[in-house]
This record gives sequence, C-alpha cells and structure tokens, in this order.
Amino acid sequence: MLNYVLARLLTFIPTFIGVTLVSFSFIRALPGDPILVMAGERGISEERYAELAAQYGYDRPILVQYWDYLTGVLHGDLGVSFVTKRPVWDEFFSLFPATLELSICAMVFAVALGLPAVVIAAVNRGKFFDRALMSTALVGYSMPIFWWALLLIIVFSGNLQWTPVSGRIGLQYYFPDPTGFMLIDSLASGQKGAFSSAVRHLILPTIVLGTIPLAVIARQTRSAMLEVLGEDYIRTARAKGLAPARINGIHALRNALIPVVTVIELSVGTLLAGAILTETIFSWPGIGKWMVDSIFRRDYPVVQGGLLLVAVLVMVVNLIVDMLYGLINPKIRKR
Amino acid sequence: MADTTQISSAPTRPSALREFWYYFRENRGAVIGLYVFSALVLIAVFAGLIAPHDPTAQNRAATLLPPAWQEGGNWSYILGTDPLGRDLLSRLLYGSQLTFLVGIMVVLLASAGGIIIGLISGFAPKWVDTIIMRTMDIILSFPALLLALVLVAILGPSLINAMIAIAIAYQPHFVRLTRAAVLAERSKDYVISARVAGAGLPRLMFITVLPNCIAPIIVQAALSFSNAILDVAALGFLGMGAQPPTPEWGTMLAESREFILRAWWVVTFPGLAILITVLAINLMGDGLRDALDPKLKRS
Amino acid sequence: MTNPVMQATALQWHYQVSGGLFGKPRTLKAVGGVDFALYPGQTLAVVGESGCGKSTLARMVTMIEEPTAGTLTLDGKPIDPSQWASLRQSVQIVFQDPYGSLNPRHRIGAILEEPLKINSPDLSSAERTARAREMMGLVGLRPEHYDRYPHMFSGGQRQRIAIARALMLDPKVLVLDEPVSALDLSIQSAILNLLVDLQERLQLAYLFISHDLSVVRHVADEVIVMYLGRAVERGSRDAVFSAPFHPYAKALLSATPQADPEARKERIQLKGELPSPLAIPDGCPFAPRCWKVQDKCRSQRPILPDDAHSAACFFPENGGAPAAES
Amino acid sequence: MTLLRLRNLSVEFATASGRFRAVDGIDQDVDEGEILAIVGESGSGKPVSMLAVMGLLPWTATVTADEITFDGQDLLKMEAAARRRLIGKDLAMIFQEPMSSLNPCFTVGWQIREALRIHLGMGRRERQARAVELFEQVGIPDPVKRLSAFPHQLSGGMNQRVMIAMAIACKPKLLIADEPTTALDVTIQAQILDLLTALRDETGMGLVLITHDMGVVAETAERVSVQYAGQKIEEQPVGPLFRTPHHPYTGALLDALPERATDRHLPTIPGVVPGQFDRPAGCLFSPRCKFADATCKAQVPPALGPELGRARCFHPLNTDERVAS
Repeated sequence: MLNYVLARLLTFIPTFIGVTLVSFSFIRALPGDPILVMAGERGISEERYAELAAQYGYDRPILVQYWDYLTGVLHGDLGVSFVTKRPVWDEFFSLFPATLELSICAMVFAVALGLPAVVIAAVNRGKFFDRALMSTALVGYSMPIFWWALLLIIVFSGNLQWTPVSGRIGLQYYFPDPTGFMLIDSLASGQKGAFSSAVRHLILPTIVLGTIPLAVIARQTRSAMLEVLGEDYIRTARAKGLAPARINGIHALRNALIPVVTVIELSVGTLLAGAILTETIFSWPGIGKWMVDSIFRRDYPVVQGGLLLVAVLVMVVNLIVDMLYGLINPKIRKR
Repeated sequence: MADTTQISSAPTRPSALREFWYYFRENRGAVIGLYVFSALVLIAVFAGLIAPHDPTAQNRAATLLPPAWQEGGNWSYILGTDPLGRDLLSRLLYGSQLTFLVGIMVVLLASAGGIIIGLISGFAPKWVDTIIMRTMDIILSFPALLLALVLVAILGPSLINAMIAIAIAYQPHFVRLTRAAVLAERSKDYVISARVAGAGLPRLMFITVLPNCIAPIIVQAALSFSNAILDVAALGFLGMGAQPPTPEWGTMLAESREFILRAWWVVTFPGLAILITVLAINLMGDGLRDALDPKLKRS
Repeated sequence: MTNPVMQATALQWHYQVSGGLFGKPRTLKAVGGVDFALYPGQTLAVVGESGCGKSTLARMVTMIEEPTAGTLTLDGKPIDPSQWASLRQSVQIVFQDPYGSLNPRHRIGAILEEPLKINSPDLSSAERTARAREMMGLVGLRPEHYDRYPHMFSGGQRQRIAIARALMLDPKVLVLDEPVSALDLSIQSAILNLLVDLQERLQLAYLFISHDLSVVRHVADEVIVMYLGRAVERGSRDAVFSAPFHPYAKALLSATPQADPEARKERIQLKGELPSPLAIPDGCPFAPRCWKVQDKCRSQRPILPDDAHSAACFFPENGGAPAAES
Repeated sequence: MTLLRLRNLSVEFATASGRFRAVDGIDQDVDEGEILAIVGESGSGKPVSMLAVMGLLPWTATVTADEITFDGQDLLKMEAAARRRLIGKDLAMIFQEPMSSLNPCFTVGWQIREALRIHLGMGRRERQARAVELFEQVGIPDPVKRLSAFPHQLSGGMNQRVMIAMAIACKPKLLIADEPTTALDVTIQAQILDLLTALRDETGMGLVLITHDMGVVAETAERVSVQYAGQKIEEQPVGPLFRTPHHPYTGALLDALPERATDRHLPTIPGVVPGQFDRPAGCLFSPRCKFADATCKAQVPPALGPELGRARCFHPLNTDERVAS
C-alpha cells in the first residue's frame, strides 16, 4: 500500500509540471501582445510599454520566465487581477468555499440517492423499479443541465415561488463568514431565518449540479453490479445458501464499488464543468462564475491562475480518490 | 492420412451481423433511439425543404408569439416566435443541421487523433507510453467545458473553434480506451502468431490489432457524439459558441433567457430539442454497448 | 545420426521485477540454463508444471524473446536478433488456446496467406491462394472453409488452421506449446495423429511442450523435465518413463492419473507447493519439496550431467549417476 | 441408501439464437458415502444437472423434472428460503477455478466464518475455533495466519483447500466437486484428490466428481456416469466401465486415450459433439458412431437395463453376442 501511495504521488509531479506549462503558455498563446491586450483600447506609450514589459519580465528568455512563474506558483503567487487588482490566489480562496459547499451537497445528493436505488434495482432486476430507474438515469444523463436549471426556475421560482432565483442567501441577512460555508455560517450567526434561507438558496443548484453525477453513479454502479453478479464468487456465495439481499448488499456491492470509485474520479471534472454552468445561471458566487466572468472581462491573470488552480484541484481530488481506491481494493492494500 | 481428412463441416452459426442485430433489437430503448435518430437525421438533411420560414427572417409585427395551439397563437408560426419575431420551428430545424455537424466533426477529430495516439502508446516502448499517458493526464486535469471555454477565449468565439476545443478535450478518452484495448489484444496469441510470421510494426498495429479494438471505440464515439452536442450547446449558452443570429440551440436558449418567466416556449423548445437528440443517441449507444460487449452477453 | 537443425546451449532468460520504490529490483530467472538439440523428424518434449519456464523457452526458440544468455543455433549458425526477420520462417509455433490464436476479424484464407504476403511479397495472389488451399487439404480442412471466419469453427478445427498457418512458410522447426491441452479427448487424438503424419511427411523437428505426461509419452522421442526454470532430467522417452532418475520426475509420473482402475499404485505425495520463482532455493531447487533431501542438497546446486539419460540430482533414483556440484 | 434422486431432469437455456437444451431427461441416483463421477467432454452439459440441483443456474435457464429428491426432501416443491437452509449446509459444492470462486474483497477466514454463522449460528469464538480446525483438516499449514489472508495472497491449490474447507464446514451429506483439479498442476491435483477421498472416508459424505479426465475418474471414482450432449448414455461401476464399456461413445473415448495406444496412430472419433444447431434426430451420437445404422439415425434409443450399464444404444458393445475387439 505504501508503495502504491508513493508511486501515485510520483505521477503527481510530472502532471503538475505539465499543468503549469499549459497555464503558462496560455498567455503566450493569446493572439497579440499581452501588454497591449492588458492596456486595452486606450493604447499605451512606448516608455510605459517598456516599463510594463520589465515589470512583468516579458523581456527575458522564455525559460527564465517559466521558471519565475513556476516558483511564483509554488509560493502562492499567481499574479494580480486586472479588474479588481487583488491577488488571484486570494480571490480564489475567498470564492472556493462557495463552490466546495455546492459540490459537496451535489455529491451527497447523488450518492445518497444513487447507491440505495441501485441496490434495490439490482435485487428487482428487470422489474418495473429497475426499468424506471434506468430510464430516469438515462434522461438525467442526457439532460442539458443549463436548460434543466431554467425549467426548475420556471416551475419552482416562477410558478410556485418556493425558491429564490439567485445568490446564496437573502439580501436582508448579513453576518461574518468564518468558514465560508453558508450552511454553517448562517447557523452560527444565530439570525432567525438565516439558515432556512441558505437552504432554500441551495436546493435548486444542488439538484441541477447533482443530476449528472446521480445519473452516472446509478448507471455505472448498476453495470458494475451486473458484471459482478456474473462472477464465480457470487455463485459460491449462492452455493453457501445465502439470501439474495445478503449476496447483493454485501458480496456484490463491495466488489462493485471498486470500479465505481474510478467513475467518481472521472466525474470530478464533470462536476466542475457543471459548476461553471450552475453558478452562472444561479449567480452563485463561486469559482465557476468567477472564471466565466473573467473570460468575458479578458481578465487574463485570473483566467490563467484559475485554470491552473482548477486543474490542480482536479488532480488533488483524483489523488484522494486513488488512495481511496487503494484502500477499498484488497489486491492493492495487501500486496 | 486416412483418418484425419474427414471432418464434418462446422455447425452453422448465425452470422456476426445477425447476432449483433439480435442483441441490439433486444434492447427496446435502443431501437426507439435508432428510429428517433434516423428521423432527426432526415430532418437535418431536409431542413431547407421543411422549414416554413427563413430562420433569420425577423417579423417585427409578431415577436414572442405563443405556439399555435395557445391563445394568441398563429398557425404560420407553429411553435411560436422568439423576441425578434423569428419562427422558432424553422430555427430549430436549421439548428439540427448544426447539431449533427458539431457531433460528427468532434467525433471524427477526437477519435482519429485518439485512436492513432492510443495505438502508438500501446505499441511504443515504455517511456514513450509514459509520456503520452502523462500528457493525457494533463489534458484530463482540465474540465472539458473549462478547457473549451479558455481555448475559445484564445481563438475567439465561433462554432468551429468550439468544435476544435471540445475535440481536444475529448481526445484523451479515445487515447486511453484504444491503448487499453490494444494492450489487452497485444498479449493474445494471434498477435504473437503474426509476429512469428514476420509481421512488421505497421502491419501489427493497423491490420492485426486495430480491427479487434473497434467495438469499445464505437461505443465511446456514440457517447462523445452526445456529449459534444451538450458541450457545444453549453458553450453557445455561455455566449462562447456559435454567435447570433446562428440558429444554434444553445445560443437560442441564451438569447431568450431573460424571457423565461414571460414566454415559456422560447426556452422550452430548444432545450427539449437538445434533450431528445442527446437521449436518442445515448439510447442507441446503450444498445451498441449491449450488442458489442461480449461480457454482458449471456449464451 | 543427422545434424541437429537447432541447438540451444545454456539458454537463459532473466526478468527484472521492480521491488517497488525502495526495494531493490529482483531478478526472476524464468529459464536458468537449458541445453537441447532438435533433429529433423524427431520430437523433443519439454514437460513440467506451471511456472517451470517451458513457455518462456518456447518464446526464445521462436525468436519472440531474446535470450538473456546462452546461444541458439539454427543449422549450425548462431542466431542473432538482427537476423530474426530472415530466420523466423524456419521456426514456427502452434499455441495452446485455439480460440485466442486466430485473428477473429480475418478469414481463414487471409490468416493462411498472411505469412506468405509478408515473407514472399513477389508471389502472385493466385499462387498464394493455391498454396493456402493446398495446405488446407494437407491438414484436413475442406475447400469451402477458405472464406469462413474463425468463430465458425470448433476448437479442433481451429487447431488445424493454426497448424496450417505455421506450416505455410515451410519451417524446419515447429514449436508446439500445449497444442492439445485445450481440446477434448475425442478431438485430441485426431490432432495428435495429424502432427505425427506431418512430421513424417515433412521431416519436421518438433519442440513439444506439455504438462500432460500421457500425451508426451505418446509423441516424444526425447524428454526434458523442467522444474523452476531448470532442466532436472533429460533422456529418451523410454528411459525417462520407465526409470526416472530425478525424484521430481518420479513424483510427477506417479501423480499423473492413469486411466486404469485396476492399476492401483503408490502415489508419491509431494510436500507443499512450488516456491516463488523470485526465491529459488540456493541449492537444488527441488530440495524444499523432496522426500529424500539431505544437507548437501540445500547448500550445493546439482548440475545436469551430459549423458544420454541424466538427472540433476545428488541422490538419483533407479540407479542414475549422481550429479556434480556447481 | 439413495441420497440424491433425479428423474427426467431437463434444463433449457434461452440464448440469442433460440432455446438450447443443455440437459436432456437425465435420471441419476447418488448414494450415501459413494464417489460418483460424471464424465463427459465439453458441451456434454455435465455440471448443469448438479447446478440445477443446487439452484445455481442463471435466470435464462428453465429446469423441469419429474423428481428431485435430496435426503428424502422434495427440492422441487420446496420454498426458496427452506432450500437455502439446505444448500451450503447438507449439500455443498466446489468449483473449477479456486482463484475466482472466492470473493476477492474478504479474507478467506471471513468467508468461512460466514457459512458457519448463517447455517449453524455459532458464536464468534466458536466460529474462529472451528475455522482453524477446518483449515487443519484440509491441510493448510499455519491456519491462524492463513485465515486472515485474502484469496489473491494464496496459491491456486491453497484456495481450493479453502473452498473445500468452506464446503465441508457444516458437515454436508453430499459434496459436489465440479472439475476441482482442472486448473491445478498435476502434483497439486494429486494432493487435492487424495484430500477429497480422505474426507469422504472420514465423514461418510457422498461425493460427486464432475470431470473430463478419464485418469482422475479411474483413480478416484467408484461409479461412473457418462454424459454426451446433455444425455446420460451409460452408467457403470468404475472397473467394468473401463473393462467393458457398453456404449460405443464410451468405448471410443477410452480407445482415444494416448496411454492405451498400441500404434503411432490413435483411434479417433470423427466430428464434434452436436451443438445447438445440429442436433441429430435419433441417437445423438449416431453421426459419429461407426456402428450407426438407419434405426440409430431415425429413433431415439431408450436406456437399456442395468446389466448393460443403462446404455442408450441400439447396438451396445461387449454384450454376450459381440465381445469387444
């Protein structure tokens, strides 16, 4: 297991360097001169140009620039936003809890609904519940989630007026946010109605963001279960006279979870891509909306830094999932 | 050789194609998906003949008309009109052309590149393989939509750039899949036989191994087809894909977003069109997987 | 006696197993020094259990794997990897699994003609087809099989196709890697007969690899018994089967079930299982499982003597000559 | 005494290309404490009848029978839950691939203790003690340590011993072994076969050995049932079967053994076992049989009397009129 962890950590390093290379070359790949782009339509004097070039180090060899960039990244220096003039690093971490809160809620929604449903479906294989679940999952999987969000808004915010359309909490509430998680901070503030407002703001984004992972988990777990149910050791379990519920719930599910963990790994990217759309639609002040806004504002240091941090985030989550994979797979754990 | 020559002929088994069709047909959803998909393809091909109006023609006198069956509707605009008075149905019909174009182009670009890189990776020495796989890891670290957004930001928003960006983001899936299939096939005896017979590397790659790796690639292609449609629509929705007045479904949604509480049809129909198309392709993809994946076959 | 068509001297194949990040890489000796000679029209059988290195030996002989050490000669000329391409025609192989050894996407005709296409590109396609059809007749396939795909055939017929393909290049040596192990008894005999006929007619040298002693007894002229990558006994078929010298060979023979209920015999029960090929004992590799092991066996490695019938054992059975120490 | 009684058992599978009859009207008795071998080549459906008894067939299979009785209990009429209490306890089975037949996610000890808990309701301590005892009984060295191993940490032979320990955990009356040694090396095969025979001698359980290896049959079995294309075509005690087979298929099979060869050329059986698409009308062996005549090709032969090994044949071998060549 230790070897597995270390070997996995070692692959992290080249991937990390590659990701920094991609985000570094992002500015280089922009059509036109980055300083001219920075200056915008106002134009720029030659002295100012040279000054800026020296300031940003654009006059030095490309390798030196990359080295500076890399060491800067490792020290938490991702540059300063053109628009807000705040360090990208600070902006990222002030917005990150909002995305994290939403993503965790969506994942919990997907797993808590998906796994039990699949086990029940596997027991009743081919019967109505199984078919209904799988059809629903396929529809969910095919859903353009930006449209799904609009539909939910029409019904729940427009017609029924149950849920707010945007933001994380009602405008009337104001309290300090030490954790950045609105659910926790609203409870801690002790203000009446704050928590329920936070919850109501969270419901629709959670459903929208959780839909695809839910569909993916349901479909993948079911096909993993079907595959596992055909294995020799399931026949052995049946030959022991075990009840179907025990065979499905313990012998099969335990094995089926091993491939499902890797599915979760692949859906991290999907989740973040979904966050971009969900946050934009619900004006959720998180990383996704920040990135889209920055792309529109041509705030390149933010786009560059955000791109890097999102990629590193995906890598870290994948690393954690891989460790988890090693833990639940005895063939790796006990080698 | 008296007693070795006489062997009764092989039992007649159903042909591979017949068997494929049997398994495909057994999945009722897949057959429905196939019918819907075929209908959509026909619509896309003959959009110019079916569409009642020019998709970009604006009728200032008839903006935000509801669908014909609702009060205030007009049968010349069956599904109603958008805020600029353009016929929704015609725009949807023309939009299907773009949708299929996008799907096909993305799948072609991503799979062609992915298959070749995957084949190389599966046959190359370990260090080349490692470099390729790490590179794919790097691309996979960026969420496809974000990567596409950023690439489009660099290249400028357009449908073509969106397709290229999405194809790049999908490529690693084809690389990984092809490589895994190649590695599984490469250790089989028939490949070693070909080597013993003297087959060189190109022959081994393209004639011996590749045809046996096609099944999972086809399934992945179907998946990528539907995902590409979703992602291009999402880019359009974010304003980074096809630009107005192109009748692209995602772009149409974005244009009419502000009217969602006033005119449900301008939002509902483009989204429904995306959902139905994607659903039909995914249903077919499931059928393909069932029919091509021997692991799930029961005999 | 004629000259050997192929000769192996001290053939070895080692394999580096990484010991993880901190463990030092260990060497797996899949084959640790084997000598043999193949003669036209003769069959050399290599027997042993899984992990004894017999399949690795097959891969070296067919030039799929380069030997780590030792030499392999063909018609008296040493084989060098740079000449593999031109020498491969002379050594062909038939595999155990008739289902995995034929390309499922190619027709039988294409499978048979592929070796010609690669090695004799100047042959016209009509000539190739004629050769393939002739070969199909030779191995007992019918002309209409030419256009069929492998999945339409039974295991026995596929094995005929595999044999036909191996013979398309007129090889001198045919490596048969468990050619009948996957076949049913009623099919096995027909394939064995075919192999016997082909050998007589084409004067082929067979390297017959098998774990099934009753099959080996039927087809072999010479026998090598392998254990953990080493030849522990070598001799003519009759000598090895009637009076095995090495205790392992004796145990193997006694463990092989005989299809005769009346012949109740004493079975030698071997202790334990095969050691890991990464941890081959220092002395005699068989020492941990041997019932007559002595201290000398644990510390010294016995060398297979260079006699017609010999065993790598210090205390051989049935009056064999004791082996020398290494 | 008869432990297991099957009458007119048939099993059909629904496949892509129609229904396939894997077992065709088999009658079979297994007595207490005996070793019965079921032999046949691939495609003869030999494990299917026993899987049907165990209730282990996939859902595509349809089982029909006039009678399936085990130990005086009618398995056909039994409730699923009651049947599960029987299976794994009085009626146990081991399989061909020991590596894949054990659940890779649980330790072998956990898997054995599970059987003890479900069927015997033993306490934690008791289960552990019994598991150790079972490992010693099947000859696994260092049982306490091995109990906490996962299947992938053990060799194939060791895993088969674990399977056997699990099967005999509740002292079954009948143990069905489906090709228990096919995946193992010869020397390990000898160990496992000796272990199974010794366990039978010790516990008096019945043993059904399903195999294709005539050598294993000759050395282990007491009674042999020969199957061909889903039918039982002959049944005799092991000695007479090898000496005087009555069905031409049995005879041809024995002749094809290389160790019985008298010549460089072996006697062969032309053709292959009929499959789903080429089932002959009359005797299933008639297309390959050198004695077959028009009757054989047209009519299904009934089973003969016990003095002729219940052979399903119109022209049995080794009768008084015609002595084997």
